Amino acid sequence: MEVGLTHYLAVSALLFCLGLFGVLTRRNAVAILMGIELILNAANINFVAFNKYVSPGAVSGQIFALVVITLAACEAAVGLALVMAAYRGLETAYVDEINLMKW
Amino acid sequence: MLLDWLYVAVFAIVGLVLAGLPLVIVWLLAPRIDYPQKRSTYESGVVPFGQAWAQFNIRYYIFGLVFVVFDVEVIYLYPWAVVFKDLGAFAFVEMVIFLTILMVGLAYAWRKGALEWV
Amino acid sequence: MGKLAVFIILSCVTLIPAVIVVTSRNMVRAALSLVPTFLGVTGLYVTLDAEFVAGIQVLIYAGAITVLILFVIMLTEGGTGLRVRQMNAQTKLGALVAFGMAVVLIAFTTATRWPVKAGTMPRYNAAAVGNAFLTSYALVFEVTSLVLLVSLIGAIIIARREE
Amino acid sequence: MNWLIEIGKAAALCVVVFTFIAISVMVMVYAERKLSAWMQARIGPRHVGPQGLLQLIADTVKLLQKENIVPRQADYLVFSTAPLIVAVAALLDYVVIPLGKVGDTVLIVRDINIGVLYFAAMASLTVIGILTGGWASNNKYSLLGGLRSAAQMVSYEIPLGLSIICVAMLASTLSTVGIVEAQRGRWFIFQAFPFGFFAFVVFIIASTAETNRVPFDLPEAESELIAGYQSEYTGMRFSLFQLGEYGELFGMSAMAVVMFLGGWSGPRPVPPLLWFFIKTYALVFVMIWVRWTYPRFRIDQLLNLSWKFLLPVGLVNILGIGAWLILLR
Repeated sequence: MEVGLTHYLAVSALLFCLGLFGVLTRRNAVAILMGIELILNAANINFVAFNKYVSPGAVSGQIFALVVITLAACEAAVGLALVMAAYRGLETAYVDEINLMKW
Repeated sequence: MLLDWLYVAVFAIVGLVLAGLPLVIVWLLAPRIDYPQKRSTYESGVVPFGQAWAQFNIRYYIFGLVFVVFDVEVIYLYPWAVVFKDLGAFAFVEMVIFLTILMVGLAYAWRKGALEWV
Repeated sequence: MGKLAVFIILSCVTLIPAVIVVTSRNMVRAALSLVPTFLGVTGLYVTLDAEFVAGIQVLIYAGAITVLILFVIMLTEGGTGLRVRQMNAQTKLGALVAFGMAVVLIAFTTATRWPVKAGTMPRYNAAAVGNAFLTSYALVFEVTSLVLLVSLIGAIIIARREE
Repeated sequence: MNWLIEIGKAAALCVVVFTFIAISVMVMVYAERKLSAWMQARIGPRHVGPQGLLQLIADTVKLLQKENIVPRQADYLVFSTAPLIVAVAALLDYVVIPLGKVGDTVLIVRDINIGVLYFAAMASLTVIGILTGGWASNNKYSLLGGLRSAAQMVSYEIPLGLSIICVAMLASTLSTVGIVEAQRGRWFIFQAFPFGFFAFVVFIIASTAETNRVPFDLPEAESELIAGYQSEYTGMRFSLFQLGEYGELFGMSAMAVVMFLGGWSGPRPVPPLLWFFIKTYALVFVMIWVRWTYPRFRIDQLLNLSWKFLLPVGLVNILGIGAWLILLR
């Protein structure tokens, strides 16, 4: 059997859903961010796979992947800064305990 | 190209095995005599107290953060450097703009004292 | 055959540690499991002829973002978080949603007829990416630096607010 | 079938490279002990074998018989993975280092297209091993050493990357073999004067810091942190850390030779392979020399040097080389 576009899309879908599971069920904010990283990786696999199978010869998909990696880095930096700030203020990194605005 | 990376993968796997091998030899050769003092944490001879896993120092994070941003900047320089000679002055101007914007960030971090270890 | 075997191995290297990432109670182990996941994705990029992106994936994800995450875990969690519940009340619901999503996505991708074209990718990947970045995607390139600047400033302000 | 043969070849090469690293690490440890003794007017190892040459074998055998102690409160799994990460990351560096040329064949494991980027990426994996190793020991000194080490290594990764980019600009390629061949006329250290030289200096300083050596050895600072992230490691696990560290030292020196000092090239009668080793060991000697000459930095000085000096210098270097390439060619 030849490895085709669908194979990559399936792996990416599974990775996406694992990330989604992490985001939905984790209590720790850092763990949620890790789930988001998995989701972004899944998206990147899609970009690069479409690049190869749908528009070979150009590198637009890879450019997109690079931009997504950049954004992932920025997201991690800002998101983790928020976690640090929350931990300093509220002494917890668990999202269900950060409920000051719920009142 | 795939072949290059096949070598890399084999290197990683065989490397793990080879690095693990001495540990197996040690497991076969070395004595195993266990008593509580041996497996206690080493704190210069003083009886250890508390867990080490309770640290708090935000400065490490700040440096990690600045590092991530500049590391991402560096990845954009790689493809630019490769095609620089072909594209010439135009690419140079683009990179000057790119770097200037990031230098503002560096200047900001510097000014705000984010790069100080106090 | 060889390609399929490589693909299956890489998928396992990607997905099995990812399961540990989302389920482990020990946060450092979860973060450490991100590394094989990222390296597996790197391998997938290589099989997709995206050598440059693969290098960047190792450099940024495995070398930088993982380190940042480990920093934050070590600085906030006070270690493992082993004594604390790590899953929230909607674990079963979350699993159901994720599983349903997986079924839908895979059904969708296999059912669609993608406009697949045959062709070869450029041989010197880094040069191709550089050319594209500096000509057709010049605006993206410059805007990226703005995004980086803004996130740097924002993150510094947030992290240092109380000093 | 072809694939299987290639895999077999790769595995054999891996064993060869690993043995090479192990032996060269032993040589470097011996050299370090002898040179430090010489610089301090001592004698150094001399009892085992002629001039103490067999001391290395004795040490290895001794280490193989040492018990592997895991502290009671440590995280066993992470504790045992960390040294493996460090050793394998150092091993992976060697894939792209070209050692010389015999006839028309270049002695290199694989000439990967993105060679130097690959090198930087693999070198950056070491941080994870050190950080988690320090954490897993559940020792205050270890954790502090691990965090410091990580902060230091990530800080110096940026200047390291910037000087690699200077080389990529001059050579217009990322492949290590391509870089050596682009230096046929003139070594990069002498090109675009003075920027090539500055890039070399930045690379050497940053690689000293990346390998956690004096004057940048705060993470290990035996007088403050009792060897930092390594303090709970014994026997072979400890040696794996040492292997990774010295392996990285040799790898970084070799990379500096490849990128700035013309790799294997040199006047005729001496074979290229020998030239390469002469240059690399000369750099290793310089690093050992520095170690036994200078005192340790303070952490604020160390971070200042990276962020407030090397980073701006690196950026100016890139602009300088860019202007030089445009105006003078």
